[in-house]
Amino acid sequence: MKRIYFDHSATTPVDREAAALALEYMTDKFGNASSIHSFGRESRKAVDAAREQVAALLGATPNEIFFTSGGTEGDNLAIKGVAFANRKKGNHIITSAIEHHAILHTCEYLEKQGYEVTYLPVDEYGMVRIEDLKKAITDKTILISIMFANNEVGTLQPVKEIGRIAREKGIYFHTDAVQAAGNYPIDVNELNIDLLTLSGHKFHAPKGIGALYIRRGVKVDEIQHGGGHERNMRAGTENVPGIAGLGKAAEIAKRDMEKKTARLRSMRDRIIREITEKIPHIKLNGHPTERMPGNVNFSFLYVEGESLLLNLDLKGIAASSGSACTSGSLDPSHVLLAMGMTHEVAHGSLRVTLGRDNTDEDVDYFLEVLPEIISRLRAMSPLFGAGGTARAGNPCSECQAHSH
Amino acid sequence: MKRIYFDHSATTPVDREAAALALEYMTDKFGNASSIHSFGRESRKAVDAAREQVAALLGATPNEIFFTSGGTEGDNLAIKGVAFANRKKGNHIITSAIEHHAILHTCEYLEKQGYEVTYLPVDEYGMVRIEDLKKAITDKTILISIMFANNEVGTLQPVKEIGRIAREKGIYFHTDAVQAAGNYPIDVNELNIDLLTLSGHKFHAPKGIGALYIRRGVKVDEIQHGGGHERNMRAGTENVPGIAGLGKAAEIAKRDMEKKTARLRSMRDRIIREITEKIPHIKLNGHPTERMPGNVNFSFLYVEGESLLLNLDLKGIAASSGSACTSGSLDPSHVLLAMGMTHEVAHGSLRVTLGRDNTDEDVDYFLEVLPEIISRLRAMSPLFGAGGTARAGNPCSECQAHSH
Amino acid sequence: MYTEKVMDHFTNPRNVGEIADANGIGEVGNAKCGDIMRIYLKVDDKDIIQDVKFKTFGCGAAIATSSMVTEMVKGKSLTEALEISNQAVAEALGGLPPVKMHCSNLAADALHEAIKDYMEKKGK
Amino acid sequence: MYTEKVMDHFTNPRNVGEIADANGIGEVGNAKCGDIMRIYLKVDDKDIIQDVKFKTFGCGAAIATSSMVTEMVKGKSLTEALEISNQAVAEALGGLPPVKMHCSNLAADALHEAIKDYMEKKGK
Ligand SMILES: Cc1ncc(COP(=O)(O)O)c(C=O)c1O
Ligand SMILES: Cc1ncc(COP(=O)(O)O)c(C=O)c1O
Repeated sequence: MKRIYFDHSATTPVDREAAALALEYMTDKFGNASSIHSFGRESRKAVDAAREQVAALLGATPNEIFFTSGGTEGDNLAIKGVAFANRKKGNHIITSAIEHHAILHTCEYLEKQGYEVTYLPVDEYGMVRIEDLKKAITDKTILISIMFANNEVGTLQPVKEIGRIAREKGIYFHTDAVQAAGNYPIDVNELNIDLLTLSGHKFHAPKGIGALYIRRGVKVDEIQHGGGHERNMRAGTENVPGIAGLGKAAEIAKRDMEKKTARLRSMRDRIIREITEKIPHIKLNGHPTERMPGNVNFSFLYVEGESLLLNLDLKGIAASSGSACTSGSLDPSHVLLAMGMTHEVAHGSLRVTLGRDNTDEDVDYFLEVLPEIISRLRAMSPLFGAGGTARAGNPCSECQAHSH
Repeated sequence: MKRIYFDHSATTPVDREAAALALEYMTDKFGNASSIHSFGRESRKAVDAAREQVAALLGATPNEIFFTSGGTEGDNLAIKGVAFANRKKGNHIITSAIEHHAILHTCEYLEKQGYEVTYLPVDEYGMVRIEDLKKAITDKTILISIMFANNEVGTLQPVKEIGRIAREKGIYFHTDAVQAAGNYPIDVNELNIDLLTLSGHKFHAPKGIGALYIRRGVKVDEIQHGGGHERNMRAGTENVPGIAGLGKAAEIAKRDMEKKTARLRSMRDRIIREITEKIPHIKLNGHPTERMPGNVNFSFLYVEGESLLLNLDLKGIAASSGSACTSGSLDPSHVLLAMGMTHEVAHGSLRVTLGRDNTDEDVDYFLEVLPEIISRLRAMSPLFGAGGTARAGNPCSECQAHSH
Repeated sequence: MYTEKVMDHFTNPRNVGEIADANGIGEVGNAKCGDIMRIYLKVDDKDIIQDVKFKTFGCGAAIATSSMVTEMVKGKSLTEALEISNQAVAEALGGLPPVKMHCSNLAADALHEAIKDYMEKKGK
Repeated sequence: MYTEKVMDHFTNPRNVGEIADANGIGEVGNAKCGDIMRIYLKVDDKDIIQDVKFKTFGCGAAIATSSMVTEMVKGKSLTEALEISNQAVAEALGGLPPVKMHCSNLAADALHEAIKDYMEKKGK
């Protein structure tokens, strides 16, 4: 069976060229970039080249790029690194309720260490309100961390405006751009970004590699201690194959940015339009226009997300959902809930995230099988049609006690 | 020119099979292991299989293995994780003066957080004395962290005895086995090890992947916050290609352990013997017998390490040195100094670390060119022969002010 | 993650639907949790389950356990049916992922609710 | 990391050795730091450097700068020689890695020490 991959926000296949480069630096050119002999020097060269390629993707300079093991580490380093290094200036951090867990759980950790964190709410489209941000700023605020684009609903945040305000107030601005980097044009200077997290595997580089952009002059403490790599910002033998792959993927992403975003946007809009026409009792999640080019997110009422995913999977289509069942947690997506959605509707969400290898035929096929699956699941649903919820007897409250 | 790689303690080439597997999980089987669709499930399967392979290498069970981004992260997680999770029990950590910076700098960080750290001295062979360890233990001691084998001089520590003492006293025992794992037989149960760090790139797995063994029941706090991966011990999208490669390399290492260590040991002993015969004014660094099978480390008096390395490199031979010049720092190896060596002698150290692809011909060639290089450098050295140190005029003290 | 048997019941669920003249209906779960199961019973005078159908909103495990429990009780007496536990349903499916054991494995509870409903209606 | 010119001087250092009847000897650095340079001068009555040799214990940069400085001063007057700075030596080599600029780039200092020694001996 042909398999169609519609889950590019979860991860992406590594670009063939980037993978070939990674392979080369695993086998033939395998030196430790810190070694002074020829094996080491050829690795160092690859690291330097990649640093330039990643810098170019963001409009930064190479010495502002620090390689990490991925988005989660980048987020941890940005938040903890700024918090620890600037403790004397203040202890207040502003972020949003719809950040990735790499930000949220890091902030919760810092709360236990005596920091204060404001989690800004979002509107029904998943967007932070500038007014809320302005009100949240105090003279103790040292960091504003707002994601560039949300991973579930794709909503683009008003990053430029946030950057402007942060700059005005002399507060560092970090953005988790794990979804956006390589998939959406970004210029850190134009947008007043001081720190930016990116992760390779979201734009056709290998897993296990990422980078943190740190504007020159921004004070950040290292959080992983050891051999002084990455100019003392991130200890650990450089992952040269990953770094080389990341550099190549960044180069390709920059080169193809315009073409790719235009193509995905048109596929995305077609899917949104046709689902809206074909299937009743639905809700588009996220912002109607200010969203990632490849992100489609709908809630299908009366349907639960995991069973929808499994049915799609049986048809060869890979997608994702904000349903609790798919995450191994009890609650559905905190993002959908923060947008004001009920649990019921959140459980029935379906996220389709398109990538450069997807074709119109993939979309045809998806639009053919989806309505049928939804109908079948609704026919099976006690929530749909006549019934409504009948008598109680609800042992589910017990569930809340379990933690996974 | 043929290139000979004698720097396997710095890093190793990725095994062809492991690299092929990594490539496969970058391109064809690229799913996110957390996804429930078929792409995700095939990645999850690879992660599970690798966890078993790594566990088998150490005599552990799969649920005691946690994947990390490498040795440095593993060391950070072990030390900080145990320190933070057991703060109520005590605040004292015992380690040694010859640990890797990933341990030492992490301990120094903890000292700033109110922990107390004892850095055990070592004898002239680089070995910790059991008596010193026993004396250092207090009722506040929560962790003993002593490396399995030293990365510079190859000395094997009395791990089993340390483990026994730690177990007796109810103190956790961590060992940084980054050099030993995959290159020396290890059984965590036989040796009473509670936590063990390993790093893939030291035994023919890719860079950027490693693992921490945590004995079931040992309390460790997570230090990288986020999506709850690795059973809440290490957040971040699993580096599936790296993990699959690590698993395969672990399997191969286990399979070939006996044969490989025997071969390296005999090459090592030949090099030590012939250098001792051929070159005067030398000193073998490290333990004469209790050392890693592939480690040779000599100091060549009156010669500086970097220029020795560069001369070898010009002949196609890649090795390393404890000279300050090769590390970008002002001081030579803290390991050699802790063993009681003078700066002068430490600057003249040469480390040759053998690997499975090295041949007897490589050794022949090395033994042919080395004496000639040493002679040439000594002829150029103001320390050698007649002269001795003449008049002063020593602007070098200024140097101490620079930090690199 | 799911066994073949679970996937079989998920893909081809048995006894989906409603029974117009059901004399016992039971429902457990709620939409907040993401799982709701409703079981319809048609029980005869001899307390034998003549027909059983279900409607379920929930994940793969929820649908498969619902389907399985209906297969297990059809033609059984109420006494026998009352002895079927959630655990037994999971076992009949060849096991469920640990994370699903507590949250989505409620089909036997729904069955028992339906039997209780039947008994209450009969005034027993 | 090193330029071609550095590697050339490192591989084929010019003027290595001692001058038996040197009338100026200068040494800088110490073994603790890992760099020692000693310069031997043969200066004639007109204060022209007729011959210069060096001995160096140190890294690639230390050897290359030693070699370079001897090339730069041979045949020069002492006044000219005193104008040569460590910076100028590094530049003549096409630059040095930043980390080496301060620690191993001492050859001009050694030269100046040797000139000082010559002057002292001559009682100037
Ligand atoms: C918005 C966002 N931030 C952070 C992360 C974490 O990145 P990584 O998976 O590379 O650790 C992800 C993806 O998982 C993400 O989508
Ligand atoms: C003994 C020892 N510990 C820790 C490390 C750090 O491991 P990694 O390079 O994988 O971060 C190394 C090697 O660099 C090592 O030799």
